[in-house]
Parts: sequence; C-alpha cells; structure tokens
Amino acid sequence: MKRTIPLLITFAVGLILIIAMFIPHDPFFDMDRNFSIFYDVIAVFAFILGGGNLLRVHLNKVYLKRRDWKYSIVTVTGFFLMLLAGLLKIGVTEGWSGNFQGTGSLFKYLYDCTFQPLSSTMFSLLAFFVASASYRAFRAKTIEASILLVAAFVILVRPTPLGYYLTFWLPDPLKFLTISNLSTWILAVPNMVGQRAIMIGIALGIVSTSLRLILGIERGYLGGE
Amino acid sequence: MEAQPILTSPFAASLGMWIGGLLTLMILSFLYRDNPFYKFAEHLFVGISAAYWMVVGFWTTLIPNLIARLWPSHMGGILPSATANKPELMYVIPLIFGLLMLARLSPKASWLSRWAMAFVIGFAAGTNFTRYLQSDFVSQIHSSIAPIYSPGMSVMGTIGNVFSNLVIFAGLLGALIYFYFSKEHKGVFGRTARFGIWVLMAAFGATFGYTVMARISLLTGRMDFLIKWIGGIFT
Amino acid sequence: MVTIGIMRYLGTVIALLAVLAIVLPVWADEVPLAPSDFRAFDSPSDHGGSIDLKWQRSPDDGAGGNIVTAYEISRSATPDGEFSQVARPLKGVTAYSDNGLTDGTKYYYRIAAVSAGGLSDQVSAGPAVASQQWFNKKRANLLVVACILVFAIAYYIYLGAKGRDLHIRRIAGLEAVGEAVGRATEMGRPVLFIPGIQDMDNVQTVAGITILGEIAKMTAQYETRLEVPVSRSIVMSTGRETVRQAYLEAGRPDLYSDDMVHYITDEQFGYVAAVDGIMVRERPAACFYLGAFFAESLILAETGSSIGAIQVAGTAMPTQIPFFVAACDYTLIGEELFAASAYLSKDKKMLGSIKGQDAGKAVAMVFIIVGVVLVTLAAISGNHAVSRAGEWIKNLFALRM
Amino acid sequence: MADEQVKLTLVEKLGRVDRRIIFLLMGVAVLIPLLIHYTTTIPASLIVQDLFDKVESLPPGSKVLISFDYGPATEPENQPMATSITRHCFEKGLRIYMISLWATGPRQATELIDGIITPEFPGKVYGIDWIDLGFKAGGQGLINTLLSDFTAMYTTDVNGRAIAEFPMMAGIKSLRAFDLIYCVGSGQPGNKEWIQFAGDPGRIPVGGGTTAVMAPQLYPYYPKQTVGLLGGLQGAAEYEAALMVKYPKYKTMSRVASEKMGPQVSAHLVIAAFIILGNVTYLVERRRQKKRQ
Repeated sequence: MKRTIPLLITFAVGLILIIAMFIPHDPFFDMDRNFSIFYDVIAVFAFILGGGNLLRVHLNKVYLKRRDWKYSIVTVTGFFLMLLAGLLKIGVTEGWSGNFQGTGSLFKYLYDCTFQPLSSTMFSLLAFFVASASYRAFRAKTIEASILLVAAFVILVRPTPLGYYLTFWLPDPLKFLTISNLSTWILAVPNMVGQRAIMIGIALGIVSTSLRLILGIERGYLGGE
Repeated sequence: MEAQPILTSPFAASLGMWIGGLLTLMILSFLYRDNPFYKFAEHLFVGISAAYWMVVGFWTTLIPNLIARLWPSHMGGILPSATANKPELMYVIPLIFGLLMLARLSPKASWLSRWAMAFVIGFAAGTNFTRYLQSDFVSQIHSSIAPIYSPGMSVMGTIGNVFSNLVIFAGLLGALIYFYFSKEHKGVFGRTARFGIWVLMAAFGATFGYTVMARISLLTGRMDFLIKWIGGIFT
Repeated sequence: MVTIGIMRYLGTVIALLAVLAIVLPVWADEVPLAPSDFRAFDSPSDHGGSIDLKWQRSPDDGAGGNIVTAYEISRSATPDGEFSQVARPLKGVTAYSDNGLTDGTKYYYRIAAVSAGGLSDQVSAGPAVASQQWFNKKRANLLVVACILVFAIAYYIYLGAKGRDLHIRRIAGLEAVGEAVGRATEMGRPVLFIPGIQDMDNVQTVAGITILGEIAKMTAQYETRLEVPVSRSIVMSTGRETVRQAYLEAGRPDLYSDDMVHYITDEQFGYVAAVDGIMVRERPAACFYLGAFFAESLILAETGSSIGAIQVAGTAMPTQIPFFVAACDYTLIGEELFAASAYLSKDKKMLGSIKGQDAGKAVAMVFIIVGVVLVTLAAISGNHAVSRAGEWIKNLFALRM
Repeated sequence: MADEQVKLTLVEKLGRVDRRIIFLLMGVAVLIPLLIHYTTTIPASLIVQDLFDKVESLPPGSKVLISFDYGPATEPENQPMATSITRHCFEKGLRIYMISLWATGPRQATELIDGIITPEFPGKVYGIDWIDLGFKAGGQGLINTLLSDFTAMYTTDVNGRAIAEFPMMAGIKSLRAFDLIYCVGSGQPGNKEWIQFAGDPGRIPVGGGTTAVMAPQLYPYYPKQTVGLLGGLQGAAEYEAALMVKYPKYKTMSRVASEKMGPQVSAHLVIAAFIILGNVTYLVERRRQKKRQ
C-alpha cells in the first residue's frame, strides 16, 4: 500500500506521457495536455507546505531568540505584507475581477520597489564573480586548464582594443589567426561540438534515468515502508 | 487609476526609488563582507519573494485551472469569462492529489503524500523522456551527419573547411567516448577521450568568456539606476 | 468630411487604375486559368480538427500569363450551400491545412486563382472529414530510436538484476564525495547540499535528490550536520523522505530531523541570497551542488570558494557547466550527474542502466561515423547511390513535426 | 637568500590577490565610464569591416533593403545597428527601402525615422531617397514570394499610398533589384531566413546585425553566404567606429552602442589583466619551486 501504489502511479503516468507522443488520439492526447496543469495545481498546494515551513522556521527563531532572530521578523513581515497585498488585491481598481498585479495595486508597487531591485542586484553580482573566478581558475596548470584559459581569454579580449593590438600586425597569410577570427572559429567549431556532445550525453542520461523511475528501480525519493 | 492615486503619485514613485536604491546598496555591500544591511535585505527578499510566488500561483493556477474548472458557475465575481464553461470533473484528480500532498502535515497520514509525489515523478519521467529524446538526442545526431569535404571552394578555403570539419567529427566522437562509462580510459580509447576533454574545455572557456559581456551589462544596468537615483537627489 | 473620404477613395481608385494601366496593359482584364487536381483529405498523424488541401498550380502561376497573385480557398458544410473564404495563400503555394474544424463533419472546399483581373473558375473538392489518428507516422523514426534505447537499457538492467558483474569506470568527482564529507567531519563543520533551483518535474532534480540519499547515509554514519535548503516545496517533501530513509538505513534515525531540509523561496535570486547568507554564517566545510542550475551557479560557487569549502558540483545545464568547472573542485559534467546516483548506490540494476546508456552512445557513434563517411564520399565522388544512402541515414534522425 | 624570500612573498601576494580588490576594480571599471560618458572606438573586426566595405563599394543610387526584424525587447542592441547603416547609406547617396517581417518592426522603423532621418538628413526626400513599406506577415514564405514578385506583396507603402506614386519604386520587380539586403534581426524570422530564402537562391548580397545571443549561430554563414555580420552591442559599436573613421563628422554625434561599450571594454580589460597576473605569478612561482628542487 505504502510503496506499491505510488510505484504504479509513477509507472502509469510516465507510460501515458510517452505513449501520447506517438498516439495523437484521445484519451492519450487529452491526458498529455491535462497532466501538466495537474502538476501545476499540485505544486500550488505544495506551496502551503513550503510557506508553512518558512514561517515555522522564522517564528521559531523569534520565539527562541536564536541568533539573528530580529531579521526573522523582517522575513515574516515581508511575507505577510506581500501575501495580503496580493490575495486581497489591495489597490486593484477593478475590484475582485481585476488584475492582481495591475498598475496602482499594492502588489505591483511592492514588486517594483523591493523584489525587482533586489533580484536584479543579486543577478548583477555575477559581474564581480566572473572576474574573481577568472582570476583564480584560469591558470595554465595542465593542458586542459590551458585550453580552458586560452579559449576564455580569446573570447574575453575580443571586444577590447587589446584584442585588436595583440594580433593586428599579423601578415596577410596568417590573418586567420587574429583574435576576432580565432574567436569566431572557437565559437563556431569547438564550442558547437562540445555543446553537441554534452547534449547527446545528457539526453541519454535523462532517458535512462526516466526509465529507471518509470520501472521503479530508482525509488529513494519514496522513503521506506 | 483615479480612484487609487496614492501608489501612482510622484511621491510614491520617489519613495519607491529610494527603497530600491537603498536595497541595491545593501545587496552590493555583501561583496565586502556579510553585514547587518545585507542580512536585512536578504531576509526581506526571502519573505517577499516566497509570498510573491504563492500569490502568483494562487491567481494564475489555482483559481483559473482548478476552481474555475470545477465550479465555473461560481466564478462570477472573480473570473467572469469562466462562468459560461461546463465543469470539468476530471480536475477532481489534481484536487485529490493536492490534498494528499498536504497529508504530510499529519505524521500518521503522511505516507499518503507519496501518491502525489509519485504522480509528480511519473510526470517528470514521461515528459523528460520524450522531450530530450527528440530535441537533444535525435536532432543532434541529425545535424552531426555532415560532409567533411564540400567541393567548390578555394584551396585555402578547402583546407580550412576540412580542418574545421575534422575537428568537429573527431571532437564529437572523443567527447562521446569521454562520457563512456563501461571502459577505463586507457590506450587509444583513453587518448580519444583526452581529445574529447580538450574540445569540452575549449567549449567551456568559450561559453564562460562569451557570458561575461551579458553579466557586465547587468551591472551597468544597476549602476545606471544608482546614478539616476543619486543624481536625482542633487538636482 | 464625407467629401474628403470620397476624394481619397477616388484617389486610390485612380491610382490603382493607373498602376494597372502602366504595369498590366495587356493582362488588365484577363482572369487566370484555374488550378487543377484539387484534393481535400483528413490531415494525417494528428489529433483531428484539421483537413489538408492540395492542388496543382494554375497554368498562369509562374508561367503562362504569370498573372496569378494568390489563391482563394472557401469552405462549406454542404456541397451547394454558402461557401465562406477560409484562406488566401500566396501564389506558388500548393498546400494548405484548414484547422479548427469539428471531427466527423463533412466539409466541402472550393479554390480559385486570383489575379488583378479577377477570379478564375472555381474547382471543388470534398467532402472530407477530420478525425484523430491512432499513430503519428511522422514520428515512426523516433519510435524506432526510442525502442532501441529502451531495449538496450532494459537488457542491461535485466543482466544486472541477474547478478552479472558490471564494471563502471572510476568517476573522479564521485570519489571526492566521501572525501568532502570526511573533511567536514574532521573540521566539525556542516555539509551543505543544494539540489538545484528546479522542481521535481526536472529529472536533474530527481538525480540530485537520489545522490542526496547517498550523502545523507555518510553524514549519518559520521554524525556530521547536514543542511539542505531548497527552493521548491515538492523538493522539500521528497528531500525529507529521502534523508529520513537514509538515516534509517544507516541505523541513526535518532539523528534525523525535518529541519535538515527546509524551504526558502521559489524565487531564484531570493534563494541565492539566503544560501549565500547560510554559507558565510555557518561556514560549511563541504558544499554539494547537484541538480539543475541557472545563472546562480557562479554566485553559489564563488561564495563557497571564499569560505574555503570543498565543492562538488554536477549539472546537466550546458550553459552552467563552465562556471562550475571554473569555480568548483570537482564537477560532474552533464551525463555524469545521472550516472552518479547509480554509481554511488552500487545497485546492480542501476549500474545496468548505465551500461545501457553506453550502448545507446555506441549506437549513436556508429550512425554518426557511417553517416559522415557516406555523405563525404558522396560529396567527393558525386555518386548518386552513395548520396542516397547518406541521406537515408540522416533522415532516420530527422524531426518531422 | 633574504632578498629572495621577500620577492617570493611579493609574487605570492600577487598570485593571491584578495577578491575584494578585484571587486573594487570591477566596480570602478564599470562606474567611471558611465559617469564620464566615455565612448570607446573599437577597431572593426573583419566580419564587420567586410559589411562596411560592401556598403562603401556601392555606387550612389544603389538600392538597400533594410528589414526590421526585432522589437523593443532587443532595442538596445538592434537600434544602433539600424542607425549606423542608415547614416552610412545616406552618406553614400544610396536609397533605403524599409520593410519588416516582425509586427513589432515598423515601430522601430518609425523610431529611426523620427530620431535619425528627420533631424539628421532633412534633405532626403520620402519616396525618392527612402521609403517605409511596413510589415507583412509570412516570414520565410514572404521572402520566397518577394524573391519572385515584390510588387505582388507590396502594393502600397506603410501609409497606404500606392507605390506607383514613388519614383524610387520603379523597376523593383523582385528582391533581385536590390544591391544589398540588410537584416536587423533578433530571432526567427530574421537573418537566417534572409540568407536561406533570399541570399542563397537569389544570389543577392545579404548582411546585417543580430543580438549577441543569436550571433554564434550565424557565424557559420560567413563569409560564403553573408557579406558580414554585426554581433550584438559590440558589432554595432564596431560599425559605428568604422563609420567614424571614414566620416569624421560622426565623432561628435551620439554613438549609442559605443557609449554602452565603454564599461564593457574597461571591465573586460580588468578581467584580462587579472588573468595575465594570475598566470605570470603562477609561472614564476613554479619556476622558483623547480629551481629549489
């Protein structure tokens, strides 16, 4: 009961979706279309678990006055502020049938002045991290590391004057070695092949893992009896 | 819009700019070290964003794809367009699975949530199987089958072209052999795999170098915002 | 206002007439000859609701008078009822799919060629009935490929189940897993595990969670603290089941607590901000990133490197592998991530499936080699038979939608 | 020995620079060019220069078709490309025909007309020097038709005026009438379709610009099937630079792409410098270690 039925469900759902790829007839076609919506709905129910867990962790911190408990108040306040603004459609002019993130709504305002800048600043940290990672990782320690270094360096200096002055003096028969031609070649040849091999490998890995799941061989996620 | 002038007023806009600007600086301060400002921004971000996605899930999935499909006639006030539809009883299934998911909240019934997880895993296996088989496996093999020599080019062009195509051909086989798990990488097999790794490394370097520009654009965007905000204070 | 409207209308008419007078002095009043061989039939290999139309071009389309500009297709539910226009394909086109129809209903079609001088005679076709098909013939080749792969993988799983000894080569990144957990134990610091930022509908996350089970067995044995922040609620649920089971199997259910696996937020960068915070405050000695990652990969790996943790990453996101390779100590590249769970579990059936993957790779390589050799020979020799053989192999892998 | 020790630690220090110093330099490298509105001049790479030279080689009165196959989402990258080619064509006395395979394209064309053509080239006459023919659906199918019969699809300009009114439309029977097709693209349909369905079958020179994301997929067409290509902001900036070298008056005019490239160039140089530093110190250290052994 605790393991057999779940394994049967996985088997049936996986098989139906694969069959639907080759049989465009109902009921398979219909199930294929509906299953992804089913999945979305289940994920929304799961939000209750996730959100509940987040609240429990932070309220616990506050209650027990653990390290950094004051910041947990910020999390909980932000959570409820956003949740109520969105669920109650505060500030939405068209009432309950209006767009919950329409212009003038509190939800959109909060999104614009907190979520958006926080998210894009976090994203922009990458500009700093690509620099520190390049400095640390691109060192010619082995042949492999040297190839990584050279490919990255050629592509990296391509848009700079340095890229131009490094190779502009090459005589005509060697012009194919200029940074700009070299970077074009690296992008079009080794880069393309590398991506292709990785994609073929990944596809096989995913097909095999999917099969293991459908056949119930890989079942760690189900827990014990 | 006229009924709610507060949030669209110039004051709200400039307040929003201040909040956004301060939060931007707080996140950037993490580059120096962890500090109370970063902790504040981080904790705020977590709370706000978790609720954001819950609200989005509620209004864009739960209401139109579950409630409105099961009880369309009751949707008048919220989703008027749905009221004319017939109820789709099939959507009792995700409702049941969704409720089973919540069985985790009770220790005794928590095993029931596995049924919902089993659906999710089956869905993952089925969709990924077909999607990757098509777009990654079959179509990549298709585009790999290309002639190494193509006639009608100049001598130099032909040499360059054949060289590139040989790199493509050998590199692909080498990299595939690198991913071959059944055999140790020794002898000819090992050398081919080594060439495969080189090609992979060149690809990694190229992707890394190529992405740098996009990342700096992001930072430029944030800096532009800060300049606009701070510049706005003084003018 | 009305006069202006009329004037403009007149102006357009005069301009049009002028065009006709200049450009088409000879053909101005001529109507084209009708298209021929007009057929209507149920669209093959589909989910119904669609009828395909085919015809031969009008003799005046691209040849003859060369005056055809388009074709006009109309449809009716009765042979002599009212026909309404459904499409106006351009000249030179000889096929059209009429969508949004009702299955089981008879439809009648008419087509005429259009020129500046007017419509040709109409040609009729039908009735045709749309229906659903039981097999998508366009994907027959895909079915063959799928069967080969499934058979190969299933065969080796079967061998594994029978107890056949299946050898798998050493995977460097995986040897490091035990080492990393060991070091965390020595230093008395926690182990951090990140199963990516995607939900359980991504097989990479499933693979990550399976590996989490193996790592949890080690942390249970060594009594090392394990911390698993996640960004999806369903991942939290499955992660907890997996870790609980691992602690049970390792004989330490007493050490397990639900708090090991905790949810943060679904938002990509909100999650990263929090994980960065956890890293600099709790200072884990070992960080594992195994699952599906996007741009956050480098933010995590660089922060992890700044606190001096041993880092093992693995993902099948081609765009993110380079960043893990650059910033982590060990990286499972693409397919290795999927092999990892089988490798670590040492389960015979799981190992068998890896052998099956290899068989699939061998098949792919054989087809690529034979295909490339054939099309190259064809390009050099210009031999028709060789060229056809090459195209045939290539078409085995063509996608027809 | 003592001397050696001090030097060694210096090299070691340079090999282990605190990441916060790197962060600081990166921040400065991006911020300063933005504050001082620094514009760089990047010498054009071959793939861009070839396209420039092609335009340069056309005699006055030649016909250039510009296809606006993008929308506001990629405007930062694409718009400067359209601006540069327009300036170049008018400097050379070429005729410009604007069309669009994207419904969002005409808006971008209007932006070009209002922002560049009207203020900078008041002497150029609509219908004689340039014309806006607007959007038509159909993608590659449209290109296919235009190749055999241009006037079947375009009977009026974007404002609905019959093309017979415009002198510059006389003699345009098919795409073959054009001396260059210049596609400013950002996806499908776009550069690839123009190459495959117009350039290749019609033997018409095709060039253009595209976003950085799309560019790697188009490199393989150069130089056989495309005259040249501007890849992303960088390609746009290179074209601006090439234009400026030939027509110095553009030194003082707005060069949008070049301005946006300022922070890019300085930040790239900082990263490159650190990579070099890391490798030099690594090699020196390794040599010393070997010596000691």
